Amino acid sequence: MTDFIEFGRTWMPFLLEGVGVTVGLWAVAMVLGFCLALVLVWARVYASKPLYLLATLYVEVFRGTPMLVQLFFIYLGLPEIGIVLDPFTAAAVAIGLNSAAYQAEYFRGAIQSLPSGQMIAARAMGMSRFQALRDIILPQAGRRVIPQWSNEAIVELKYTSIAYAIGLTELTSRAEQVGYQTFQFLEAFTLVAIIYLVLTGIVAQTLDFVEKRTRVPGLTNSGGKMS
Amino acid sequence: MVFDTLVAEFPFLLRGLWIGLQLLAALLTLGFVLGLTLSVMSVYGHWTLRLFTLLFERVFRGIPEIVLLLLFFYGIGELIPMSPFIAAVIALGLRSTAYQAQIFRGAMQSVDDGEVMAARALGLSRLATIRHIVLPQALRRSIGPWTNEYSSELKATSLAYVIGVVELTRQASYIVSNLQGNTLTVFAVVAAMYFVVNRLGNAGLYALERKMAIPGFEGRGRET
Amino acid sequence: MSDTPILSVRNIRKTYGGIEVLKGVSFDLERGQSKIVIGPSGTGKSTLLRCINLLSPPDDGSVILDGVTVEQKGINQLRAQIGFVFQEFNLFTHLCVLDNVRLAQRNVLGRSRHEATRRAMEELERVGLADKLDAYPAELSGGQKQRASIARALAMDPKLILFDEPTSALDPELTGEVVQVMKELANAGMTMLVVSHEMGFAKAAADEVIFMEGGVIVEQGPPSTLFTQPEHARTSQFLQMLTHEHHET
Amino acid sequence: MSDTPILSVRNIRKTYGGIEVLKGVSFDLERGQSKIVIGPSGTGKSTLLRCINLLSPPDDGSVILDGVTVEQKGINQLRAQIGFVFQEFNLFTHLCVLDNVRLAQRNVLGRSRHEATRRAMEELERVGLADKLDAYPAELSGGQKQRASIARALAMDPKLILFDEPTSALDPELTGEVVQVMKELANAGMTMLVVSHEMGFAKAAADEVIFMEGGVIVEQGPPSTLFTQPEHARTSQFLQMLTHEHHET
Amino acid sequence: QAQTLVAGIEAAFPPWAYAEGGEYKGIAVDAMRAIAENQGMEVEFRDMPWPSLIPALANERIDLLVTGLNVTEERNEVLDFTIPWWENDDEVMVNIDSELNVVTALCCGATIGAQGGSTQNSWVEANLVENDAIDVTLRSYENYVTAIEDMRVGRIDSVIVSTDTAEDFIDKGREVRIAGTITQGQPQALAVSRGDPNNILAALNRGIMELYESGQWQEIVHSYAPYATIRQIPATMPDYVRTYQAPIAGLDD
Ligand SMILES: Nc1ncnc2c1ncn2[C@@H]1O[C@H](COP(=O)(O)OP(=O)(O)OP(=O)(O)O)[C@@H](O)[C@H]1O
Ligand SMILES: Nc1ncnc2c1ncn2[C@@H]1O[C@H](COP(=O)(O)OP(=O)(O)OP(=O)(O)O)[C@@H](O)[C@H]1O
Ligand SMILES: [Mg+2]
Ligand SMILES: [Mg+2]
Repeated sequence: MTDFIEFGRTWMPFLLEGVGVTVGLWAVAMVLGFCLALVLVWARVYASKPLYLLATLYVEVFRGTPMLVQLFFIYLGLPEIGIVLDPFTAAAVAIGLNSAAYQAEYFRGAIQSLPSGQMIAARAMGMSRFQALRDIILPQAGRRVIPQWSNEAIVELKYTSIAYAIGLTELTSRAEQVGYQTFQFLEAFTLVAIIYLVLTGIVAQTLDFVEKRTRVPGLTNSGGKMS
Repeated sequence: MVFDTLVAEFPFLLRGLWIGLQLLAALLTLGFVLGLTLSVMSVYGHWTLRLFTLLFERVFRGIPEIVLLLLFFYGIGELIPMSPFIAAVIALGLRSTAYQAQIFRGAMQSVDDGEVMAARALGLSRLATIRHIVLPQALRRSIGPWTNEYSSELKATSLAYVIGVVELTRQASYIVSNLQGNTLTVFAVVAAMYFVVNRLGNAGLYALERKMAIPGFEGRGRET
Repeated sequence: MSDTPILSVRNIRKTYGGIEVLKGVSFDLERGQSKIVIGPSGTGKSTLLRCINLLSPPDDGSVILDGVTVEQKGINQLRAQIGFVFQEFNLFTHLCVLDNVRLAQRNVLGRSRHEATRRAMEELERVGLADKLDAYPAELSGGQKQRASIARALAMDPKLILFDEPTSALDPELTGEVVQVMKELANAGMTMLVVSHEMGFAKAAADEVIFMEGGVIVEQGPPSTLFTQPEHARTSQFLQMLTHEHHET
Repeated sequence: MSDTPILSVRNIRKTYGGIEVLKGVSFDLERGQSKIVIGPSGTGKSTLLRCINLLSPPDDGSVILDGVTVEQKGINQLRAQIGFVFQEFNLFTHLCVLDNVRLAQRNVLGRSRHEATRRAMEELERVGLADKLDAYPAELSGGQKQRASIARALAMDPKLILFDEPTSALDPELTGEVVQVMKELANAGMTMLVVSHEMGFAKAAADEVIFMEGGVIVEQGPPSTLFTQPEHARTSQFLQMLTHEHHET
Repeated sequence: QAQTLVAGIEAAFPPWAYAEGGEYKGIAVDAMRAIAENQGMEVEFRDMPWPSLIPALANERIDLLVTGLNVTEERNEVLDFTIPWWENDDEVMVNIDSELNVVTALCCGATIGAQGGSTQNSWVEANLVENDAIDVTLRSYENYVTAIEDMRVGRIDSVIVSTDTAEDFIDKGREVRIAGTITQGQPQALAVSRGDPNNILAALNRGIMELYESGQWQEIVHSYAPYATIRQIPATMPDYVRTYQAPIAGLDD
């Protein structure tokens, strides 16, 4: 145990230097994924058949193939058609595009759990489909989706480690490097696991807080009570 | 040359896929059973149970899967010896439990309060209400989000290689290293294989979703 | 045994978010008696019904059903004996009409599938929904939903029924029919507590009328007395509206 | 201009899952006219209202509003002119009462925050909900929800209002008040189509009564004629119930 | 009953260890088989990634490491090395059409790629990056193959890999060339857990020597790398390695 603490003392600073890249990649990818997911979910739930099929194809391709492959195509394949992205951009775009597919499915699930009367009432008042989505459907679906969406936020935080494949040193790769240097792989990974636990803990805690804060008064089921 | 190698190695890619699929089926099943239990506990349980589910969820979603695999295989495996495959099923299965629990929790919380109240008013016990009113609706609503879990775990099976389970991705990396390159071509083939499996599984899940659909909710086919 | 009231509500209080909705409500219901509760919107009528079977547990006061204090322990058995027709219907959205009516019969009363179906059919025919057995709640009109929810409660053969505005979504013909059903139940000795402003029922079958306002019972008495010689000015003012409308006919 | 009817419904048909719910319904509504629709439960009254502003697009037939055929193109502008009070209220669950009433004013009519609030307050006061501005739908009683939904429709200052059972959840006093509001609207020249079995309103403010059954209009005419000398046996049978109840008073 | 050894390999490291047609192959694999046979032991191979091999060794899930394992000071702290059977230099790889030479490829604003955690990576770090006079950027990749691909795209200028790997690349027809060699004399050996708990170090050392002396070693090496220069065994044995202090198990007893 004391060995481990000593090990941590030596290497933690080096590992922590990777937090910036990890969190940076994550933030860019989540935002990109979120925006794109909104478009996708709109196409999947409300748009015409061709757009629906297109969005479905997108979701299936990006969920259906390994993210590493997507990353390689963006990083090593795009240059063949003249698009050369720097590693950070390539990784953020790859993770973001991938995440969009997953986020879109979570949103779709939440939207389709809403009673249809809500959309009907909004439309009856003359709101456009877009307005109804923005002001009625998304705020309600958004509340419902938080627990599920938090999965994506957390998974993505750890998925940023694939950026190592194209030469970005973030958290996980640093742990691996420490492992190679010291041959104390388990210890190095345990250290990095602690960092991830803290990061994902912050994300989960924040989302829990948002979930509680945005809870609609009077709806008891979200509080887990049952009289 | 790439293609000759790919053709020659294809049976091994298939074998890798088969191992991945077995792992997938096992870990999803474990995750489903435990995840459902955990989600019920987290919505309706005593506060101690809720705290437990919270901790479980934080830990198993937060720790990188590679670390989980190493910890189970080398840490717990030290006390209770288990094969790499079993260790992978348990480590990835518990991880999936945490994710699936969140999916089910979200869906359960979206069930209408009034219906829960009506069930209780008719004398249904808490458990019966959960079983007959909450879960049938929540599980229906979980199918869509659950396709995410299926897709993401399908590919997460490749992580099991860290403790020596040689599945599809590892078989592919054999080919890449033998060729000293052609990464894109080889991985495109692997991607296609994953794609097919993912598509088949999700097609089944979406068919189930449509089959189980009940009138009265927002979604495709609405005319307004 | 028939001396003790079947339902005894003692000094019930209920607060929602700092606002006291029920401010100490007490009354008794004898076996076979029908009471009707009237009063302005937002007065706590639905809350009162929900407090009786602890769907909203009262903050204070007690409810005694057939000599037994209603409390969390054993509540399921007690609730099975108390029918409840919700103002908002609360049908189970994932079950068709028939299954809505069968579920609790099977699960709580342990009736066989066949027996539950028979009782369900009986009640659904009584409310005129026999042709909608396979429809899901979202496919029903307002009145159809309300009738399904009444059938669901009646099929449980409860000792006591709490009706919350059971005819609000019904056209006059159906209102007449449902009131007829309720009269029959009353005559057959069923005990009922009904929130309703349906004069037809009040006149013909209610033994007593409770007028509630602002979380308290302002006045109660037999319809003949209460409707014609109310004690309180507020009661007569409220009643005026009831009768006023009818006078126009 | 005032010669052409403001609303003209032509031969509307609507089928749900193989069952024809509306079997060719036609009628006109003149500017400033109020018509009331009565008829048994499940007859297609709510469906008819939903067809008028294409919430459920009719399978056949057409709707002409103020000389313009109602079709998907430009539907939002048309709908903003057609108020709709739902039988099921359909309040926006995530918004408080005030925001429920303000939302469409702001994003459809483009009113300023201040103006929208002013109109919202006006209507909420009118229906007696000024003390529930910050309450969410799940915290409202049945009658409060219904009143909020009426205020929401009125605050849009529509040309035409479709009311679906607007007093079903209200006690007689409030019913009286809401009927009063509707009478005022009618007198102020508002055009209205009301599904309701509220005789008070029919007698006092309806220019015509439409009796529907089984997806067709059986008979229509001014209340004085229709209520006293209905042409069809079915109509008089249905009306008997309406009057029957009232005779008991 | 012969003792069965479980040998951990990372089978993505041709020509030393790789998988083809469902079987493990390579110089290290074949040599280990021969050594085992020679010493009357059974051997089976288990493929795992690096981060798992060390814990596996510690937990006795495997008995020894048989992979392109460089002898280094840090590793000496955790492992016991057999006598080295190979020596490696590092090669500076550039694109086939690149104008860079061994000097320009490693200075003056060049971006150099290497596999993260490798000895090449450490060397660049210690000798180039930390020297302020030389302006280079180091990019560490999870796998050197990707580094080479990235160089083909043109994002980086050179990649440093071991001699065997470099030769294998050229052998496989990749469009890269060796701009120059960094002489390292980096010994490679097999390794067992520290303290040799299974008492196999002596047998391994004996086996290696016998393999070499019988000429079988040369055969195996040349069957995978026809042009490789065979080094004398034992190759350079750094002083800091515990198991290289006399008496060396299996050789000196
Ligand atoms: N969950 C809740 N949270 C906060 N306030 C509530 C809640 N439920 C009801 N109330 C408030 O309690 C009061 C009484 O409501 P209740 O539903 O009992 O009225 P009611 O007499 O049934 O009225 P109505 O005739 O309109 O149905 C109302 O003012 C309502 O706003
Ligand atoms: N979405 C739907 N799918 C299938 N059937 C439907 C649907 N909506 C309505 N119906 C059916 O259409 C018929 C007419 O319904 P509608 O709601 O128009 O009746 P209504 O006249 O308003 O009755 P009420 O007075 O009970 O509200 C009913 O028999 C109902 O079951
Ligand atoms: Mg009420
Ligand atoms: Mg209706």
